[in-house]
Amino acid sequence: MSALDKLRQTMRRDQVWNCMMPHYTYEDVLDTRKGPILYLEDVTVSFDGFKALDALTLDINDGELRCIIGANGAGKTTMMDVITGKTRPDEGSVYYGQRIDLLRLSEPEIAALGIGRKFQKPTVFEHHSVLINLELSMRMDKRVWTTLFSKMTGEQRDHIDEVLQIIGLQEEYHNRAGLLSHGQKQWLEIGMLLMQDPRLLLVDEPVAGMTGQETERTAELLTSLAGKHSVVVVEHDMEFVRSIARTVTVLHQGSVLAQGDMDEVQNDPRVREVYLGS
Amino acid sequence: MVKLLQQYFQRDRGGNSMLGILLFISVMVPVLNLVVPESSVFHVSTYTVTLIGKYLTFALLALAVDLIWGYCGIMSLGHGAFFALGGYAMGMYLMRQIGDRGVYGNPELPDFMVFLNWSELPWYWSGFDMFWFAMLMVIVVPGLLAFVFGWLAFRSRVTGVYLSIITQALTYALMLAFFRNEMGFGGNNGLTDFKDILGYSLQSDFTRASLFAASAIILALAYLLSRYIINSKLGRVVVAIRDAEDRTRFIAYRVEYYKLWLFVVSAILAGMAGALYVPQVGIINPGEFSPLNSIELVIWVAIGGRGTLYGAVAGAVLVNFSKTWFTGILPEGWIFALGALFVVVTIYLPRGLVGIMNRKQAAQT
Amino acid sequence: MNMIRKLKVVKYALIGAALSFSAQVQAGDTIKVGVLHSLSGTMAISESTLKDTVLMMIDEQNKAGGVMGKQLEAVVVDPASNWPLFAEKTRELISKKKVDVIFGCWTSVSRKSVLPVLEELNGLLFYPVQYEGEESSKNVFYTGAAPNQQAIPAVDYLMNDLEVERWVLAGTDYVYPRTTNKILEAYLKAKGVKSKDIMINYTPFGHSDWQSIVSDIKKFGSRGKKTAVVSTINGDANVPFYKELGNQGITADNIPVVAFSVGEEELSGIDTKPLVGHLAAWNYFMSVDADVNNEFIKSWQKFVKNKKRVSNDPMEATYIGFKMWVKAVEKAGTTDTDAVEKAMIGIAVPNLTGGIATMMPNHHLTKPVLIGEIQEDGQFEVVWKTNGTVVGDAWSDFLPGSKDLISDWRAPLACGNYNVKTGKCSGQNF
Amino acid sequence: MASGLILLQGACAKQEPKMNQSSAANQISSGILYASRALLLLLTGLIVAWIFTSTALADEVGFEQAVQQLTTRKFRDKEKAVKQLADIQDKRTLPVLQALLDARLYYRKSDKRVVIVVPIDGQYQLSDPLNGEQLGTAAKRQLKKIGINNKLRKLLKAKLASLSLESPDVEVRLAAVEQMLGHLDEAQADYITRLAEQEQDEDVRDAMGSALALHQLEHGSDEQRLQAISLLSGNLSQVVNNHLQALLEKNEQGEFLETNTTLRKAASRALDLISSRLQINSIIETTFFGLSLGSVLLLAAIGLAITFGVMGVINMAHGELIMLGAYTTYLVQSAMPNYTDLSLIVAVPAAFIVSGLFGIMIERFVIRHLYGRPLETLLATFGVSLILQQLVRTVISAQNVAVSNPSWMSGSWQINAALSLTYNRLFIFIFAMVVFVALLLILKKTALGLQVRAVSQNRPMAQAMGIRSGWVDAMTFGLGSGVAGIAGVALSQLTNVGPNMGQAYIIDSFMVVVFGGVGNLWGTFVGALSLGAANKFIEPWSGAVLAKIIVLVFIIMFIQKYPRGLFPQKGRSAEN
Repeated sequence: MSALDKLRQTMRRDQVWNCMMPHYTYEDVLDTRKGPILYLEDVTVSFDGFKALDALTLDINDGELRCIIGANGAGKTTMMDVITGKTRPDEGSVYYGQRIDLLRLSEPEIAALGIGRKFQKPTVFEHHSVLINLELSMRMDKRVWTTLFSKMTGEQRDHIDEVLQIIGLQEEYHNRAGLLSHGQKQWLEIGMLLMQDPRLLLVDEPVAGMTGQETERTAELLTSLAGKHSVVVVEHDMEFVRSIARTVTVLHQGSVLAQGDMDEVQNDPRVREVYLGS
Repeated sequence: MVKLLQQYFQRDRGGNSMLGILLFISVMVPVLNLVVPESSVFHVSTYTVTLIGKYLTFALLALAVDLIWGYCGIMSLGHGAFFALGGYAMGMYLMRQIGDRGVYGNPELPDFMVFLNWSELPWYWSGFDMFWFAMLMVIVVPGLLAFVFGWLAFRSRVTGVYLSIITQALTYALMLAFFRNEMGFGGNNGLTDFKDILGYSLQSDFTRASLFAASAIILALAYLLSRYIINSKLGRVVVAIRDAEDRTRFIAYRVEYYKLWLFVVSAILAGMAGALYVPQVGIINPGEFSPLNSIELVIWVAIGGRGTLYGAVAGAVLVNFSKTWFTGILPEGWIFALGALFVVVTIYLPRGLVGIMNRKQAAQT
Repeated sequence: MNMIRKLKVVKYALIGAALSFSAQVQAGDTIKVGVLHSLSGTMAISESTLKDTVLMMIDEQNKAGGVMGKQLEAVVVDPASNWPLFAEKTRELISKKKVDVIFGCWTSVSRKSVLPVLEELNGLLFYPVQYEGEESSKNVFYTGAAPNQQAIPAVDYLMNDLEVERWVLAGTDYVYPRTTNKILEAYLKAKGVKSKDIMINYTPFGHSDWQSIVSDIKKFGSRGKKTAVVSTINGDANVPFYKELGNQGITADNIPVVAFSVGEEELSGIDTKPLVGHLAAWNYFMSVDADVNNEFIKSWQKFVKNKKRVSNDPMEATYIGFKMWVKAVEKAGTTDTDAVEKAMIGIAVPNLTGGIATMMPNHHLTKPVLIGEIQEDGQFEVVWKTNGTVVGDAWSDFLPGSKDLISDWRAPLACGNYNVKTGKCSGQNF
Repeated sequence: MASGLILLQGACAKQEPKMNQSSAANQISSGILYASRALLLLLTGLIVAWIFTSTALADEVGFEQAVQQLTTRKFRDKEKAVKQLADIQDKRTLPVLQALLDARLYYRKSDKRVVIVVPIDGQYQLSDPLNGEQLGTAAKRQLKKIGINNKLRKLLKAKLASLSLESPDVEVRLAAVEQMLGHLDEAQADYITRLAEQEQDEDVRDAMGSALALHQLEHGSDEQRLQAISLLSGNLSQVVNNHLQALLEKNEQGEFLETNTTLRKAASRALDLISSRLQINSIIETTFFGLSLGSVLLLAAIGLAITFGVMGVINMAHGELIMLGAYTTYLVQSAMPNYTDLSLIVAVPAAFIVSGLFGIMIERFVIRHLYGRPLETLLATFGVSLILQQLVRTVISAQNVAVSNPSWMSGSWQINAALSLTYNRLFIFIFAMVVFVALLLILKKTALGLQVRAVSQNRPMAQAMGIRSGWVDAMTFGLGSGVAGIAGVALSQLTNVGPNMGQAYIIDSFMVVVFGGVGNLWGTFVGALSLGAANKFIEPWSGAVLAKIIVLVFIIMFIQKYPRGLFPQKGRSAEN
């Protein structure tokens, strides 16, 4: 983009400059009365000419549990990157509720609006105890000076205990997160998302590397979250997807190939062709 | 919770005893230097006082580096720049204190300006005749530079090696700039030939002992401050950033502000170290900006043990003490020893000397 | 064994070591001579030679029976090209090692760093390198050249013998070139040279890319008037500078370069073929044919066990300084700083070029000024020499700040920077 | 006078009486010479062939005496002798003067006989300048060199030039004419006019034309001068420029010294043309300077681009590997002192091997333990760099060593009168390009390159595929280090070879790699050349120091804007 274009963009009269936008939390402005909590339209992302997302259009309803499947390189993780502000799309728009344009916000701002993300590879603060991991994730004023002087209140401690209960790590709360098993780390990470009181949870491959039992528990956990939160799950494990999914979206080469319930999708000829090569 | 606090206390037993030692020497060394007669075996010579005083300022500098490197994972190869800027601010005050006792007897201009035919004091020298202003600048100048630099770098997410290299570029550029005589900071010779501080002669043993005590006390205070920071929730966020920056960002922390805050605090500590260093060694010159110095001080921290505050302090004192010692006994070969030390510690002691002891401690309990 | 105890051990060891310093008893049967030259770091290239020179002189003196019947003992320390370390090591030498005299320093900044310590502890330093002047301390004897013993005679030579009309003053950006060039500029202007015929250029330490500057010099020098370059370029930057000169076709006969910091030792690191005919101004050249010099070179090469090792001007300055100190100690009958300092003034010893060097009341020497042309073998051939010797001037007459200052350490004046106009003596620490 | 006496001190004192005798003889001989010169002037031309033969007898005596007079210690007398020799126009003059200029003219201490020497195996082969007779060999100490100073050197060059106008070698003739440009006397002008008519070579003829035009500009009629100006218009020679400029000079009252307005106008037009051409030249020159600096940066950085960019190792000892390469050059040169021209070519592979082996050693003993901890490799290799520096100081010497330039890398390529490019820079530029292309090919086309890229992208996967990653690491590091060694060979031609030399390049190299984008050789290439050029274009108006600071600040700002350099690696994999 040339400098002149940039200037023009800056001076457009139909926009408000970022610095003049009000600082909002999601209770104030998140407007889901018309249905979707998340709305992606024509989102395109390319890396060196390779289109990771190609005019992707997708919406997620408030309180829904959505599963997204697709082969490697279908654009699942990139989509999450776009929603959470890590990657800026070349084109398209992403709206959170009716009014919030996510493309204008940074990752912490998006997170503060109640969009939580679990990474593909479980990422927790390994040098901290489980307790501190959860404490740090708690929804609160996260400005530097307040953080410096902040002390945990009893109420907050209760909230942590609550989440510990949900993720089943009551016994482990004092241990260093680095010492947890793989599955426990996954749960801890989900717990960290829950500490933020999110409206929308983006969960990337939650059961990768889990035992059958762990998988089952995770499925329970996620289904119990739906309703209160909107949950988007990206997963390869078809059994797992079947066990939790109501609506499934299939991504292929950066755009939606098919969408519907599990059976519909599995019987879709295009999906079969992509997955089975026949 | 209580258990946690206890744990933190236990974990910092090294730090507590270090504070004890600091307090002890801040009283005893001046006493042994000033009160005990020179003939006594307990007399501490002025040479030793300034030597240990210098180590203490280096220790403060190492503490500053450890704060950002050990806890936040920001490896600054330009911390020498903040140290030097603090030193220059102090040096400018001391320079103005000379007054008309310079060799040319000019009451207004420092000697180097007189022989370069400067007719008046440059604007940025004004105010430095006042101690409070100079002290303010010791904090403001490094802090401001760190703020501007950090704001740009952290906002655009320059991390890891890239950050290290551009901090190196920063101090290198400053070194070249301060070498220029047109800058008005004395060029290669820097600032020297100081006479007194707050009206006390810098050459008197009393002033030296006081500066020594000030260094020890400020180091102790800085240690307490750093410990407060790292034990606060902010400290935990900072460690979280070090271990998983993206995760921290996705739980709604503005990582760049945290980094920036800590970077500025660290730069201010480094600046204070510089300000204490200059009156004790008697000279500040652009050599302090040299990128090699900054690398070396990162190595002090590595040797002591990063991520433990007293480790950084111990590393700085130990490396500098062994330098003093080796240059005496092995004038031609000490660089081999130093180089080998760096290699061996980095490879085999990733947690530094403190790491060995902790390991032993862990084995015992 | 826990960490804390170990740390404590280190701390106590430190304090213990510190305490033991004072307990050291001074040995009475030797005279200690401090040697303060960098043995590592950037300045080791130049300074390690001077360390060896002092050691050789001490060795010879001891073989000849020492001083006042006592043997001399060298105390060598390494300030590692680190300027604050120079001050620290000086303090160590004087207060801990109890040396009676120090031979040392090379750069101006190291001398400036050492100066307050010397004055505080009343030590004695012999400084052997040509420098920018503008200093005269009670505790320092300057055995190298002041600007009027090197720069000004060289310019006179270029002006009178080579009829140079246009001048390039090129230097490294630090205090010696700055001051020297200031003095030369004032001097040239006083001689009627116009500003447009003077080009001044400064480069950083270790500058290695000289293309643009040499090309500018070439253009500056092709305006039909005879042009010369007066170079105060420091050590490391000289090799690429001369290489670029040679390659861009600037030879000594069209634009001669006269250097004040390039001596035999520096030339031994350069391929001198393209440089033949370029000039240097010093007070000593290895090629000077004098008995005392030949003898000196012989014993030097024997001492370092290298038949090819060269000698240079700072070595001669060290030699003179050492001989003078020995003579002054014997005259004073003690190594006490004040007594030796008084005895120093007026001491005369032979220099290595066949003349006599006398210590003047301003702590500077009388020196002959020689101009030499670089030869293919890395030596200089003397092409010009002052009649007699020149007295070193601590305060230049060509700088506005210092033209009213004089230095005379004899009673009753006893002042290093006495302002003849105001009648005041400033800048003394005692 | 004084300078002569200095040299006479001490050992030479014995010769003084003899000297006096010979200077008495000189006075007589110069009397004769003056007479003969007066005779020559009486007869119309100086350099006409038949005069030459007719005065041959008088000259024979003069020539011998003039040659003998060169042995005097007084430069003023030597000068006289050289002038005499040049005036005599004997065919033996040229070799004598040339030998004097080349410092090959000696005299025997025993009998003061002047000889021309050719050094062979530490001995000197002597020949008589008077009759070319071979006089056998002699040791150095039996001879005394006839020294010259700058004034004499200049005189010799001028005299040699006028004597070389008829040389069969075009280059020599051209150089001769250029040497004489601007200071012809009447006789020389006539001489050149005649030579110009017979001159076959166009360049020489043009040069002669310019020289004559310039002569006419000084001495001709207004008509001739105007013609001369039009001929000289656009000529880039600085001498011409100066002469034209002189036409426009004013005196102190502000009046033109040159009264003829037409001439002044013509001159100013000619100067305009010249200055516009000079401008173009100076842009070309600056670009060359920039590219040359860039190629040095490229050489220094490209090894780092491999070790740092491909392997992620921050090698602070990179500069010392460059230094080892330079020292290898020195050692190779010392091993073959008589083949300076060849030694550099031998040094390239030698330096590659030496630095490469050191690199492999560093990798095996140090870096191997530190993979995945890039910032720690920085600390360890910093220790290595200290050790290597001190090693060189201890083993070789703390002093710089002399590396000589081979003849084919000395001097410059004269494109026109105002533009010349130095050969060493030119060769180093070409060399840098060759090294770059070779590396590119190695990484793109060879099996090693494939494995390197595989390991750098995904180590565990590469291992699973059966690539011995340890071996690949060692080889890659060896390659990067070897290239640093090669850079050292090139740098030894430009700058100091000493223990500290590596430090001068390490920071710049890192800047180049980071600016260009880690892991991208093309980035390093573009980065190096553009930073070099930027530096050189800024330098004229800011000075060298400020230029460097500006470039550094620019890099800092650039990295803020583009944290991954000019050519970042894109995509998800780059994020980790």
